[in-house]
Amino acid sequence: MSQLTDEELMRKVQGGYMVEGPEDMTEGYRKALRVQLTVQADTELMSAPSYWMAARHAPSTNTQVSAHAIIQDELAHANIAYRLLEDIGESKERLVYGRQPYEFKHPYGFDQPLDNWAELVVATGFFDRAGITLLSDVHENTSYAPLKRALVKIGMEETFHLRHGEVWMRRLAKAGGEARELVQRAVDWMFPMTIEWFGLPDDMKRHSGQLDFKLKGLTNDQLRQVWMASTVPLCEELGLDAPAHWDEDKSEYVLDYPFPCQYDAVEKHWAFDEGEISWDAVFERWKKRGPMNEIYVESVQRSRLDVQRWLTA
Amino acid sequence: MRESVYDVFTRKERGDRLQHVGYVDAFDDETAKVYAWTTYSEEKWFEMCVVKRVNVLPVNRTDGLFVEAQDSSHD
Amino acid sequence: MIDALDLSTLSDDQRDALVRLIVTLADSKRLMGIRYSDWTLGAPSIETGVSMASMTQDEWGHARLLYAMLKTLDIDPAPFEYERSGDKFASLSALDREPSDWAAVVALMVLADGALSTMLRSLAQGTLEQARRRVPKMLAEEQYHMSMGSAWYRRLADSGGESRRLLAVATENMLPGLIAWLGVDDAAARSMVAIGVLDSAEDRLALYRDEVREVVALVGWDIDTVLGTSEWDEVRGRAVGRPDEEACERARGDRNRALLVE
Amino acid sequence: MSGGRDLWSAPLGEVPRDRVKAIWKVLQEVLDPEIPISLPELGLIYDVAYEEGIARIDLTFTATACPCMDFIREDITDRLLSEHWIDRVELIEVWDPPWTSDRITVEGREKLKKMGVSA
Repeated sequence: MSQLTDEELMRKVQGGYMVEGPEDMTEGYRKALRVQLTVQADTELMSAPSYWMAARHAPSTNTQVSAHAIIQDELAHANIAYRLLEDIGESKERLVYGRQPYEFKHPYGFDQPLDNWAELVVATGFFDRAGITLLSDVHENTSYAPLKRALVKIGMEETFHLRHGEVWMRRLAKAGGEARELVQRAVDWMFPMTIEWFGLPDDMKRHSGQLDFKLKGLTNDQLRQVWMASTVPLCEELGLDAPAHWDEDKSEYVLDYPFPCQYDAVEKHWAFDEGEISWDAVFERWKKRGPMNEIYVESVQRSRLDVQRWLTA
Repeated sequence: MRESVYDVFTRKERGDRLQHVGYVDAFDDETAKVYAWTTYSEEKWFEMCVVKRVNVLPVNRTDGLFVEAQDSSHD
Repeated sequence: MIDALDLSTLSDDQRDALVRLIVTLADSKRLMGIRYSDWTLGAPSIETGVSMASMTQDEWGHARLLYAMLKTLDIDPAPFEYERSGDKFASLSALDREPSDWAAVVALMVLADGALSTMLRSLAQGTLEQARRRVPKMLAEEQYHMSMGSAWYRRLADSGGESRRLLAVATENMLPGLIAWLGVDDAAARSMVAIGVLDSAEDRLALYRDEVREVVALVGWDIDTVLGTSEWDEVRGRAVGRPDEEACERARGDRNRALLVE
Repeated sequence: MSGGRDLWSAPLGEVPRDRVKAIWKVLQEVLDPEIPISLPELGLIYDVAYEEGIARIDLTFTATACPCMDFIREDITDRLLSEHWIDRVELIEVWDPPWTSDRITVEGREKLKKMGVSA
């Protein structure tokens, strides 16, 4: 552990100092990094069961192959993030196999079922774009060198996911009929889901130290704008309705619905007409977790304990 | 399950340096090779190899991952 | 190099036998991928899961190439891939059910995937030009499956107790069907040997036995004494039985048919 | 990512005298969807032929289940069809000899050199 104070380390990293390991960190830095990496790792990990459930019924061998290529990447990315956590004193074993489902820190979107190929396609188009928006910012700005290096691989692969999402959204939208309808329905619930993913608006955000320690560079609202800047034009080009538009006067994207608002996970329906709710109500919904939380976590943990028992007997 | 850390090294193409790209946990050399090959599949590597971390000997530093690996190999 | 087979000279029976051979291989690869896929998440470590996802894709890549070989016989592969009922699937009997535990998955990797590779190796050395041109790439990709499978097989067998018992059970369940399939010597299979598409049944079996002798001995099996199952379906070229319905639905992509716009 | 689409140059103005050579040159602009290296340099293009508006490309993939197959086909076809002297693109999938990492750069560059295209 470093002898510096948090403030001294903040000044150093703002000046370009790169942290290489626990020996360079203050406790404050380690904690902030731990929180960030845990969210990153859990998000990558839980995307795998969520994508897999839909991948099993993808319409052809080729689509099942591309979905598994994405799942393979997500698992590899999760593993890399858990290994980084292990390097700073956390246990990968405990994090992956020793936690209860509600203890995972992934976004609410990955507690939802993906019911068909169109939803998987929009998930790679929207959710993975949110992931890459967050991680590109980390890659550009992070003061933690091992993470910066790891993100080169992750960035390369996530761009494949994006293209996959885009190409397939285009194909299904062009096909018309049921295919187009299913894509639009996926957009209807997944667009607001991703918007919410970026978290509290800046004027309400509690101080986490992530910006001070240069673990990221952009604020939640800025990241939301970056995501919309690529997603809204894509939807417009494909003739899909997305509830946001470019506002000339404000020179930014604005949402066409009350934000945040309530979500019915069973109906996959956002209650736009019930108006804005408090962020406390959002946190409460997140805390309860979505319908697939336990199933997804169980699917990842199911054989580790057995095999471990066998091998140590 | 007793697993060891293996560091993964790759060369992108002829003439390039061998570089460290990451690491995996595995219970033996054979599985370590498969895990490394399928985990670090972002490039079409010209060459890839794995080294058990305890076999990487630190030369000038007294802290960091490779020193820790040495310490943990004594138990 | 041996001369390539002239497909236009085949008799109807030979043609049917060749189709049977290609379809049983293609179906097996398709189902093998589904079984691997089901253990991508539930694998005993994330690294293992990553490898399972990769092997899943390999199997489906091979299935795709094998189904496409039907085109050289002027047969459209699409009905085989998307329209057959489960009782027409010609996949290995070892793949009929989802593996019940990790030991069974490991046994599949070594024994069933290994049997497919043995048959493919025979095909790659035969007179079928299409196979000689495609199969070597598949076999190169299969090397990782065998490394992974045998490392895990040894690890589970060595640790004794429950894992060794489960491995022995899975091995016992799979081997008779695999031996019958590899050693098939009915009229159709003999006609493939006669025109040089495949090695003889004895040669194929000998190769396979050499490949797995050592590992199955770890769980107390003598591969030289294992007999093939006698319940043989000559039409499909596999042991009697069929894969579970859900696996067939997934292989055909039934539930998302409306989204098939490639 | 985009198969280098953003880097594609404008179609050739006039019909080139050596069309096969021109196709190799154009293919050099098409990048692998995952890594910024051209398809010929990656060693994926085995042969090129041209006859009466039809460009025929023999190509392989790094793996039998390469998830980028679709994108590679699309990128090649779109780039070639932007040439007014190409009406149709035929892509022939080849697996013999199988691709290995030995084919990267050296083979690709050699082929380009042989065609008189500077790599």
